[in-house]
Amino acid sequence: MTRFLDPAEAAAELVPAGSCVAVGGMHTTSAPMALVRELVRQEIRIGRLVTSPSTSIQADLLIGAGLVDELVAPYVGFEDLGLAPCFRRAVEQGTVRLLESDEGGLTHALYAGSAGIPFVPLPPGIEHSDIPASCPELYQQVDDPFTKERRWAVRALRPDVALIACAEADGEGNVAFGRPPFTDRVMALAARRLVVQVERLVSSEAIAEREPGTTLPAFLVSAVVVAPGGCLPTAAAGFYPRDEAALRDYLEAARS
Amino acid sequence: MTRFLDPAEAAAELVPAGSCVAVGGMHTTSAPMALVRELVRQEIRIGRLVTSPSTSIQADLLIGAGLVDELVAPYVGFEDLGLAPCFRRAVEQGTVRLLESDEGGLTHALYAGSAGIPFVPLPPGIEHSDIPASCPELYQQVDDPFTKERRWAVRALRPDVALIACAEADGEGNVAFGRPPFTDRVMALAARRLVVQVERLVSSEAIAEREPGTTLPAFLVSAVVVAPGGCLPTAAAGFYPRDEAALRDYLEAARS
Amino acid sequence: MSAWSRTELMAVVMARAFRDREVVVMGAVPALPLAACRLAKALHAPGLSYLVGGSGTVDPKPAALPSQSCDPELTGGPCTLPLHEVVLLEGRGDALDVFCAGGLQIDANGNCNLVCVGDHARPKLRGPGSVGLPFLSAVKRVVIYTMAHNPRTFVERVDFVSGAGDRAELVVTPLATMDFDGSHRMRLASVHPGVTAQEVVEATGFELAMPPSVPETPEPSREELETLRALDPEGLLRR
Amino acid sequence: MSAWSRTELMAVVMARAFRDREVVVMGAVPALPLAACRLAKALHAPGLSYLVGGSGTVDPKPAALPSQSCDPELTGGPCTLPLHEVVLLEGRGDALDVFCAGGLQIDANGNCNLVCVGDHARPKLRGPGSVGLPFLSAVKRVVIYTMAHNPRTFVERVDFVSGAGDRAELVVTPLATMDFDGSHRMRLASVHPGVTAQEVVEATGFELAMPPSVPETPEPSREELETLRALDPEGLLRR
Repeated sequence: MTRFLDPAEAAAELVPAGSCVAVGGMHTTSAPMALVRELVRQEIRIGRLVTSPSTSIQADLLIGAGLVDELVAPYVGFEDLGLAPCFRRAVEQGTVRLLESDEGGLTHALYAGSAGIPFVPLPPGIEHSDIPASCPELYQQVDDPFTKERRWAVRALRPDVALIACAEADGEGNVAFGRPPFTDRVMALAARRLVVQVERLVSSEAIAEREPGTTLPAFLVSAVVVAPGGCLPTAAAGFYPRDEAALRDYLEAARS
Repeated sequence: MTRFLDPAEAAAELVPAGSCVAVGGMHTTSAPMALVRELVRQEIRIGRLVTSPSTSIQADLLIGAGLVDELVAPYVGFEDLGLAPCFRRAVEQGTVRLLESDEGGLTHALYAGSAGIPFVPLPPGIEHSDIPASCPELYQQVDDPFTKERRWAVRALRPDVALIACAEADGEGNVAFGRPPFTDRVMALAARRLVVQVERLVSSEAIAEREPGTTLPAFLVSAVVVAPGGCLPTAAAGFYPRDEAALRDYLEAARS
Repeated sequence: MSAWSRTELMAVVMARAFRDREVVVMGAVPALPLAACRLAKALHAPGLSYLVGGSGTVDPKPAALPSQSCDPELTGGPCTLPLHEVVLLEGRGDALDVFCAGGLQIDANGNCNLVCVGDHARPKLRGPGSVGLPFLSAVKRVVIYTMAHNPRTFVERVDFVSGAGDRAELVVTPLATMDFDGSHRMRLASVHPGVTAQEVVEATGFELAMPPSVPETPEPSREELETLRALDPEGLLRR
Repeated sequence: MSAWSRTELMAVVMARAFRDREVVVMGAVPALPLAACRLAKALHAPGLSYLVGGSGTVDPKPAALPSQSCDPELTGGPCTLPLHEVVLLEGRGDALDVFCAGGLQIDANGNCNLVCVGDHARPKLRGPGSVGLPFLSAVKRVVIYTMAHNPRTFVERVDFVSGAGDRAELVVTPLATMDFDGSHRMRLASVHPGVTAQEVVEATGFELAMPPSVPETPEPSREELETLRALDPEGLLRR
C-alpha cells in the first residue's frame, strides 16, 4: 500500500542512513529536489549515491553537504551553466569515493538490478575506454560462453531506495510520468523501495487515460510525496522551466 | 527514409527468403496479419521465426504453410480457444526445429540484440527448469566474474527483420503504438530492419502529441504498411476486438 | 441464489488464500485467478494487487470476466505495464508475491509442465510452451490451479519441468484442495462438498500424501458468492 | 546580413559533413550540432535524422536553439525516445551513424577525455565524466567539435580515454578543421578565413600532421547563412 507523506517524513522513514540511494532526473530536468533538500536538511548519510546518466544539482547538493560516501554518476555538471562545483572539489580533494562509470554501463546495471540479473556484458567499444579498467568494483571481464570472446561486463545495481519526480499520482498511489522518462523507469524498477515526488494529485481515471507504459502501478510505489514546484530549480516538463537565475546563484554560492 | 509499401511489396522487398523474422503481437492481439498473410501467399521461407513471449495465429499460420525452418517461441496457443494446431502437429512430427525457450530468456535476448550485448545472464530460478539444458543454442552457463557463481545465460537475438502492428504512422514514418507495447518495442529495436503495419495515417502533430516513449522515430522504421483491419482476426486495441468466429474457423480448418 | 458451481468454489478457495498487500501475477486464460483476486480484494485483502501477465495490466476491473489475457477490456485498467517490465519484475524476486500457474502435467512435487507429454524430442502431445513458468521459483509462493483433475494431469513426475514446484503452496481443482507435506509432496488438504477422498485419490496419478483426517472445503459464504457473481455477470464461472 | 561568426562557420562546416539519411547523435549543450543538423537537413540532406541524447528527442524543431539538451522546447519534437532506448541503439552499432563529441582534452588520435586533467586518482581538474563517450567506437563516424582550440585541450595523449578516437573523421574548432592521416593522426584540413596555419599549429598542443598545402575553409554561402539564422533567431551562435 502506497503511503502519502510529506518530504520530511519520506526522507526520515524511507531513506535509512548509509543506504544506497538512487536519484532521478536528467541534467537540470525532473530532479526530485523537494526530497533531496530534505536529505540535506536531515543530514542523512548516503552510503552510495546512484544517479541518472547525467545529473546536476540533485547530486552536487548532496555531495556539497558532505553526505555522500560513494558515488556512481557518469556525468555531474550543469551543462551550459558550467561544471558542478561541489562534485569537482570533492573528487579533486578525495572526499567522495567516485566509481568511474559510463552511461551504457549504468543503464544496463540498473536493468540487471530490476530483473534479478547478476551482471550484463557490455557492447563492444567500452574496451577502448579507460573506464572499465579503472573501476573493478563495477566492471569485470567475462568469457562469452557462446563465442568464447572476452568481454567487459557491468555488475547489477540495486539501490535500496530510488527518488524520482513525476507529474501526477492518484489517491491509490498509481503514478503518471507525464514527461520524457529518461532512465527513470528502470531506476524505479531496480530499487527496493520507490519514493515518487509529484506535482499534483489527480483522479484514478486521469491516470488510467494515460498511455500504457507511461505510468507506474501503486504496488511499486512505497510513498508518494505531493510537492508542487518540487523540482525547482530544475524543470518539470509541462509545469515549469528550470530557474536559471537560481541555478546560477547556486553555482556562485557553491564555488567555495 | 521510411518507405510506404503495400503488404505484398513489404513482404517481397524486406523479408529475404531464409532470414530470421520476428513477428509481434501478444496472444490474439496486435498481430501484423496483413504482413503474415503476404509471407504465406508469396511462400517466403523463414530461416528462423522469433515471436513474442505468447503468440498464436501469426506463428501457427506460417508453420502450417510449411515456411518455418526454426522457431523461437515460448508459447504458441490460442489461450481460451485451444491449442495451436499447426504448431502442435509440426513439433510432434518433427517438421519444424523448435528451440525451447522461456519468456524471460526471449525478452532478455531481444534486449541484448537491441543493445549490441552478446548475451545476458538470467535471474535465478531458470536452473530449476528443463528449458536451458534442452537448448544449448540459446542457453549456456557462464561464471559470474563478480561472485564466481555459475549462472545460465541467454544468447542475444538479432532478427533480420521485425514485423509489428501499431495504431498510426505519419507521412514521415514516425509511428505511434497506441496500444500496450507488450515486448514489441524491444523486438522492434533488436531487428536490423523494421516493418510496421498501421491502421491509419495521421498528421505529424498527432504523433508528436503522443506521450514520450509510446512512439518510434522514422529512422528506425524501414517501411510503413497502411492496412486498416490488418490485425484481424486478432484484435487491434482501440480499433476492433478479435474475431472469435474467424479464429474458431481457423482452428477447425487447421485441425487436419 | 442458485447453488455454486465447482469453478466458483475454486475461485473462492483461491481468494481465501490471497493475503492483504500481496501482489499476484497470472498468465493466459486469467478469468479464474482474476475473479479470485477481485474477490479477495473486495472481502479481506483491500491492499492486494494483481497483474495480468500477458497484457501487463495491473488491477483491472472489467465489467465481466475476460476469456483472454489481452482482452481490450483489461487494458483499460488503472495502469498497464509493458510486458517487458513485467518480465523484469518477475525476475527481481521481491516484487511479486504469488504466481498462479497450471500445466498439462502437474507432479507430486508441484512441478508444472506446459511443454510436452512423452519424450521431449518426439512428444506424444506438444503443449503451448513454458512462457513465464521458470519464474515460479522467483516468487514467494505459487498457487496451482487446473480444471483437469485426472491421472493424466496429476503425474508422479512431469515429463518436462517448465516451472519448478519448490514454491508451490496450494493446488486447487474441481475436486479438492491440496497442499504440501514436510518433504514437499502434494497432500490432500480438503475435499469439495459432494466429493469423497477416494474419488480424489483415484483421479490423481500418484500417491497423494494424506492427512490424519480430510476436512471438507468450506462452501462459499453468501457474501463470497454474491460478491463473486457481481464480478461475473455473464456467469463465465458457471459454465 | 552581417558577417558570420566563428561559431556560425563551425555549424556550417559540420552541416556540410553530414550526409543524407545519416542519423546523428549529440549530447550535452546541443545548440551547435543541432543547428548543423537542421542546416544540413534543410539544404542537402533531407533524410537526415538527429537525436538529442540527453532528452531522447528525435528531429526536434525548436523555435530557437536550445541552451541545454533536456529543454522542454525540445521534447515537443515529433518523437521522444526514452533515454534508455537511446542507450540500446548506441550500443547496437548499426542504428546511429555519426556521434558529435568533445572533451576537456582531445588528443592527436582523436581520443576524447571528459574525466580529468592530471592523474586519475588525484586529478588537477575533475571534469563532469564520460557519459556516453565509450559509444564513440560503436558508431560509423565521429565529428569532434570544441570552442577551445588551445594547447591545454589539444594534447598529444589524453590523461584519460573517455571515448576512443578510432572512428573520428573530422574536428571542428573556431580556428580550423582537421581530419586524420593514414596513421590516424590528426591533420590540419583547412584554416578558417582570417586564421593562419601557424596560428593553428601554435594553438595545438601536439604536432599536427600537415598536408602539402592548407586550403581556407569555404565561407558560409548566403543560402547557408540565411538558413542558419532562421534557425537561430536569438543569435545564440553569434554570442
